Amino acid sequence: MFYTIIEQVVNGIVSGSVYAIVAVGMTMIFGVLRAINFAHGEYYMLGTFGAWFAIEYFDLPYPVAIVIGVVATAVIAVVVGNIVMQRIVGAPAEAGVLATLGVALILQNTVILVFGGSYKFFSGGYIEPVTLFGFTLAEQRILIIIVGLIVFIGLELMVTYSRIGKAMRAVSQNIECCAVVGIDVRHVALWTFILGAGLAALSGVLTAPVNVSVYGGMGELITFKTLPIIIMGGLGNVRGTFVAAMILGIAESLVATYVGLQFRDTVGFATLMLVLMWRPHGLFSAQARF
Amino acid sequence: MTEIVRDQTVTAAEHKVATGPDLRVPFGLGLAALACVAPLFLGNYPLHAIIIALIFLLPAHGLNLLLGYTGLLSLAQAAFFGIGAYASALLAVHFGTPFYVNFLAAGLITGAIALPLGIPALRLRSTSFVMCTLGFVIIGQAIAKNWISLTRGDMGLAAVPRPYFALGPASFTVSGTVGFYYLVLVIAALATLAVYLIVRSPAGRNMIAIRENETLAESVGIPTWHYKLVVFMISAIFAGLGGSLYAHYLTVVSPLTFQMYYSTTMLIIVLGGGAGTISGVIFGSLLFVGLTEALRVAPELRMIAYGFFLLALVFYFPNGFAPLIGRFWSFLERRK
Amino acid sequence: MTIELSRRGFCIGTALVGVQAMSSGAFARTEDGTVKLGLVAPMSGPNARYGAFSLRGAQMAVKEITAAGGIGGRKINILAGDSQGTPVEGVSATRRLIDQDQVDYIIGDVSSSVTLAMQPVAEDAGVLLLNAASSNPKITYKAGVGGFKWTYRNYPTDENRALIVLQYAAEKKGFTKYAVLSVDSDYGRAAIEFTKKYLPRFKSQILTEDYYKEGEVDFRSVLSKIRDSGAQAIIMYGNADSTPIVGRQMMEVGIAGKIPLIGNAEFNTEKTIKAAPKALEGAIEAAAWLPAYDSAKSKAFVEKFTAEFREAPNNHAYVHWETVHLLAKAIEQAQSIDREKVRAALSSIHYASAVGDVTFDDHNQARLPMILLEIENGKPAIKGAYSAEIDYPK
Amino acid sequence: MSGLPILDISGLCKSYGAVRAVDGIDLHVNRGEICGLIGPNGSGKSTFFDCVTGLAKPSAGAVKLDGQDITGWSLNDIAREGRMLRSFQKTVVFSALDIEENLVIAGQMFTFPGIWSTFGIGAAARNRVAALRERARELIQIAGLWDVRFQPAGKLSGGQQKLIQFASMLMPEPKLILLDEPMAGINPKLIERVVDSIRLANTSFGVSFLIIEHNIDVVTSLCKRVVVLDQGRKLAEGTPDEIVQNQAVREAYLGG
Repeated sequence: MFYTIIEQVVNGIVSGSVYAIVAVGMTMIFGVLRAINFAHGEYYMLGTFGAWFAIEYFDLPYPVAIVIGVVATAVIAVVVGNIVMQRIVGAPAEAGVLATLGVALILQNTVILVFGGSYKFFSGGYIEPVTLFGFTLAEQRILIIIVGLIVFIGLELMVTYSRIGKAMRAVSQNIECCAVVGIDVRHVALWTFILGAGLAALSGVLTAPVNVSVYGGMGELITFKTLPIIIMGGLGNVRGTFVAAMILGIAESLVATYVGLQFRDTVGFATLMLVLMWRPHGLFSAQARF
Repeated sequence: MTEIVRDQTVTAAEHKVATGPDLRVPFGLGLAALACVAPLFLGNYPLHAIIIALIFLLPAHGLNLLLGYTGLLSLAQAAFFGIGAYASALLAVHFGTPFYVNFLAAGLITGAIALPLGIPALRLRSTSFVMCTLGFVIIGQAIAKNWISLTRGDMGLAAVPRPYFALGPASFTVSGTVGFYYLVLVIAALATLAVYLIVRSPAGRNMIAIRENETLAESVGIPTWHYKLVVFMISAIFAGLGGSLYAHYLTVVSPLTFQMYYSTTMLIIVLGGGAGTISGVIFGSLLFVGLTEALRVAPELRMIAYGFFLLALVFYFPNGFAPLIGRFWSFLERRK
Repeated sequence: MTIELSRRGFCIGTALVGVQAMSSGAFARTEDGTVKLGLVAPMSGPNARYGAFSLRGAQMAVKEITAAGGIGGRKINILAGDSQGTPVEGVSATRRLIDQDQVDYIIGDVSSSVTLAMQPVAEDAGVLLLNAASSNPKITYKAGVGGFKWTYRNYPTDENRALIVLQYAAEKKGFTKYAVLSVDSDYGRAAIEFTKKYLPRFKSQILTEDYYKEGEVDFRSVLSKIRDSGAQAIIMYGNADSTPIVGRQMMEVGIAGKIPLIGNAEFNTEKTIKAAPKALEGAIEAAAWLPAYDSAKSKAFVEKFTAEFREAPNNHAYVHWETVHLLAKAIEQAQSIDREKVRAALSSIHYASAVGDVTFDDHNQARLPMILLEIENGKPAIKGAYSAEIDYPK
Repeated sequence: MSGLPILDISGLCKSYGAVRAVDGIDLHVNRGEICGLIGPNGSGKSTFFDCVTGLAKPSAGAVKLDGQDITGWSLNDIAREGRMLRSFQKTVVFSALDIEENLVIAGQMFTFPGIWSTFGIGAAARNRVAALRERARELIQIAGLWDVRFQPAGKLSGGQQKLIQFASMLMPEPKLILLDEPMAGINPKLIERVVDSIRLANTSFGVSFLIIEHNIDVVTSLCKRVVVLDQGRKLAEGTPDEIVQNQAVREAYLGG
C-alpha cells in the first residue's frame, strides 16, 4: 500500500516535470504579454514534428533531432511573434484569445496538410527501462526530470542576472514604467515568446520517445493541461508554476490510481476551481512574478 | 479589461435616430420579409446553414449580453449549451413531452444550474474567471461521460424526436428543413427582441456602466455583483435554449456537445459581428456560418483559412465587422 | 486608402464566396451517368488522424475502379466533406454533399455520434448512407427494419467483438481476472458494456476499470495499479495511436510479457509491435481486418497502399477502400445509379471481401467475419474467423 | 446644524500585512458642513476614504452614517442605501457614453426600487427614466456643459470630466459627498467653477461634504473645519487658521 502511494507520487513527479517545462514557458509569456496563449500546445507539437522529421527523413540521431526540433520551432516562433504576438501586447483579453486560437488553427492544420493527418511513430530516444531506488523508469524520463531541473535553475539564474531576464521581470511587473525607463517592451515580448515556445518544443521532443504517437492535433491536450497549472501557479510566476505542475502531476497520478483514469483530465480544472474558491488569486500570489 | 471602444452603444444609436432619416427600419423590415420567404428560393443546404446560424445566435446573444454589454469574457457558453441540449433531449426521450415544454425547461434548468456556478466564479477576476468558465465546460463533459445512468455516457442520446406541439387533442410535428427553419426563425426573432428589450431597459444601461468602469458603477450605487450574476444567468439561459434547439435539430446529443469548440464559436460570432451591438451579433452568426460553409470548397485548407480569418479579425477589425455596416449607411446617406 | 480598398475587397470576396456557396439547390441534376460519392470524415483538427486514412483508402479504391474502366462504364467521382469529428459539422458536410454536390451515396463517418446525427439527414433525402467505421450498435438497431432504411453499415459492431475475445481468452488461455483499460468514447465504453454482459458465462470478473481520454499519453499510474491488482489480462478497446504508448509504458512498469493485452486497438501492425515488442507479445485481438491477413486481395491492397502513400494502411484505410468497392459492386449489380435499385442490390449482395463473404441482415448490418489473432514471436498469428448474428433488442 | 453628526467615524484602522495605513482615526462631519481633510502624501487619506465608503474593508473601527452603522457595507450599498457618494482621485466617467447617459446611470439606482425593476420596460420604468433625463438636463445646464452634452465623456477635458463627475453625484440628492482631490489636474480657470458648484450644492441642496484637497486656498475658502492626517493618524483638527498656525502640522508637511 505504502509502496504504491510512493510509486504513484514518483509517477506524478515524472508527468509533473513534463507539464512544468511546457507551463513555465506559457506563464512567462503571460507575464510579459498578458495573453492566455491558446496556441501553446502547438509549439510542443511543432517541436515533436521537427524532431520526427529529422529522424524519419534524414536518419539523424536523437540528440541532433532535439536541437532541430527546438530550433525549427524557435524559427516559427520568431515569425508568429513578429506578426501576431507583439501586436497583442496591451490588447483586451478576448483579442488575445481569438488571435492565439487563430494561430493554433493555422499551425495545427498546416502540419496536417503537409505531413498528413494520420499519426506517426516516433522512433528515437532512450526508452530502455532502468531501476532506480526500486522504481522502474524509462531512461528518457530520468532525462526529462533532469532537464526540468536544469530549465528551472537556468530560468532562475536568467531572470536574476542576465539583462534580458531582468527586462522580462520588469515588463511583467509594470509595463508602463518600462516604456519610461527605456526598455523596448515589444523586443522583450518577442524574446519571451520565443523562449516560451522553445521550451514547449523542448518538452515535446523530450516526451516524444515515451509518448510514441505524433500527430498534428496533439497540441490541444497539452494546452488544456497547461492552462490550469499556470493559473494555479499565479500567472507569470515561474516558481509557483513549477510547484503547481508537480502538484497537478501527483494529483492526476493519485486520481488515476484510486478514482479512475477517466477522471484524470478533469483533475486539473477541478483542482483549479477548488483552489480559486479558496484563494482567488491562485496558490502563489501573482505579485511575486518570476 | 475591455478597452475596445464600442462606438455603437445604445446612446449613439438613439441619437442617430434623432438626427436624420433612418434607413435601417425599412432595411430591417425588408430583411425580415426576405427571411420569411427564403425557403421559396433557397435549397435545403443553405437553409440548413441558416438554421445552424440561428441556433448559434441564441448562445451568441447570451454571450453578447455578458461580454459586449457587461464586459465579462466567459467561455462557459458550451457548458450551458450542452446542459440545455441534454435537458431537452432527456425530457423528450424519457417523457415524450412536447417541444415547447422541453425548450422552456431547458432554459430554466440551465439558468438554475448557472446560478450556483456563477456565485463563486464571479468573485474571480479576469483570467481566473475565464479559466473557471472553461473549467465548467471540461467538467461538464466529464459529467456527461461518467453519469451513465442519466446521460448514457459516451453512447449519447440518439433519436431525439423532432419538435412536436400538442394543444389539447391536436398535435403537430415540425419535420423537414423548411418547417424547422420557420420554427428557429420565430424563436431567434423572439430572442432578439428579448435581448433588445433587456439592452434598452435601465438594466441595460447599468450593464454598460459596469463594462465601462466597474468601480465607478459601484460608486453610483449599482450592485455590480448582482447584475453580473443575473446577466451570467440570462446568458446561460440563452445558451440552454440554443442547446435545446440543437438537440431537436441534430437529434443526437453526446458528451461532444460540451466542447470548447462551441465556446470559441460563440466568441467569434460576437467579436466578429461586433460586441455590444445586436445587429452585429446577428450579422456575425450569419457571417460565421457562411464563412465556414463557404470554406468547404477547399476542405484541406479550410481550417487554415479560418485561422487567418481570426487573425484578420483581431488586427484589422477589432470592433468586429459591424462598424462596416455603419460605414455603409453613412456612405448611402452621403450619396443621397 | 489602400488599406480601405483591400478591406472592402476582402469583404466583397468573402461575400461572393458565401453567395456562391449558398445559392445552389436550384441546379438541374446532371444525369451524365457519373456516380457521385460523398465521403464524410474528420479531416482537420485533432480527429484528423482518423479521417486521413479513410479518405486515402476511399480515393485509392476510386482510382482502381476508374483504371478498370469505371462501374459498367460509369465514371466515379468522390467528394470529401470534413466533419471534424463533431456532429454539427458532420451534418453540415452531409447536407452540402446532398444538396450542393448532389451525391447519391455517402460513406461516413468514423465517429459514431456523427454517424447517428447523419442518419436522419440521409433518410430524409433518400440518399444511401453507407457507414464503414462506426461501431456503436445503435446505428443499425435503428436501421433497416428498425427504421432508417437508407442506412447500411459495413463494419462489425462491438457486441460480436467482445464475445469472441472473451471466449478465446477464457477457453484457450484460461483467464478469469481482467483489468479494463479502454478508450473513453462510445466505442471503448460499449465494448466493455458487452464484455460485462458475457462475463458470467465464462465465470470471469473485472478487477479494475479505467477509461482513457483520446490522446492520453500517461498510463504509468493506471498500469502500476493493474500490475498490483492481480489481473491476468488487460481488456483494451482503444485507438490505434494509444497502443504503442501503452506498450512502452507496460515495459516501464514491468508488466510487459506478464499481463497481455486483449481486445482491439491495432495490436497487430508491424510498427506497433516494433514500438513495444515485449508488451505486445501474447496480445489477443479481434479485428475486422489486419495488414498481415493472408489473402491475395488483402496483400495486394497493403502493397499498393504503401507504394502510393509511403505509409502502411491501417484499419480505417482498409474499411473505406473495401466499402467503396462494395458499393461499386452493388451499383454494377443494379445496372443503374438509381438509388432505390442500388439499395435493393445492396440488401441482397454477396460480396467477396478481402476477409470473406459480406452480406447484410434485415437491419442493414453487414454480416462480417471477425478475425481472431494472437501475437506470437512478434508476428500476428491468425487463430480463426468468427461470424455471429446480432441479437437486436425487441 | 444641530443634532447628531451626519458621519461619525471612530477608531478606524486598516492594515496591509504589517503596515498600518490607517491607524485609529476618529472623525465626524456635521450636518450641512464642508469638512476638509488634508495631509502629506502617503498619510492614509485615500485609504481612509476607501474604508469609509466601502471600497476597502476596515480592519477595525466603526463608521456611522446618519446614526446607522454602515461598517463593512459594500460601496454600492453605502451609495444607494446611505446616499453617501464619493469621487475618485483619477477622474472617472463612463468614457464611451455621453454626458446625459452618464448622469442617468448615476441616478438610476436611486429611483428604481431594486435590480429586477430595472429590467422593466413598461410605462413606469420609462417615466422614471424620463424624470432622470429631465434632472440630468438641468444639472448639465447648471454645470455649463450643455454644448457638449452629446459628446462621449471620455473625449472631454479633465476639468469637464470633473464637472460631469460632480454633477453625477448630485443626481440622487445625496446626504453627504466625499470628494477625493476635486481640484487635482484641472485648469485654474475651472477651479473657481468647481468651488462655486460645491458651495451651491452645500447651500441650495443641503449636501454635506468631506473633501480631500491639496490646494490650501480652496480648503481655506470652502471649509469651516479641517482635519489633518499624518502617517495614518489624526494629527490636528480645527479651523483653517488654526491649522495653518499649528506647529505639528507644519513639521509634518515640511519634514515629511
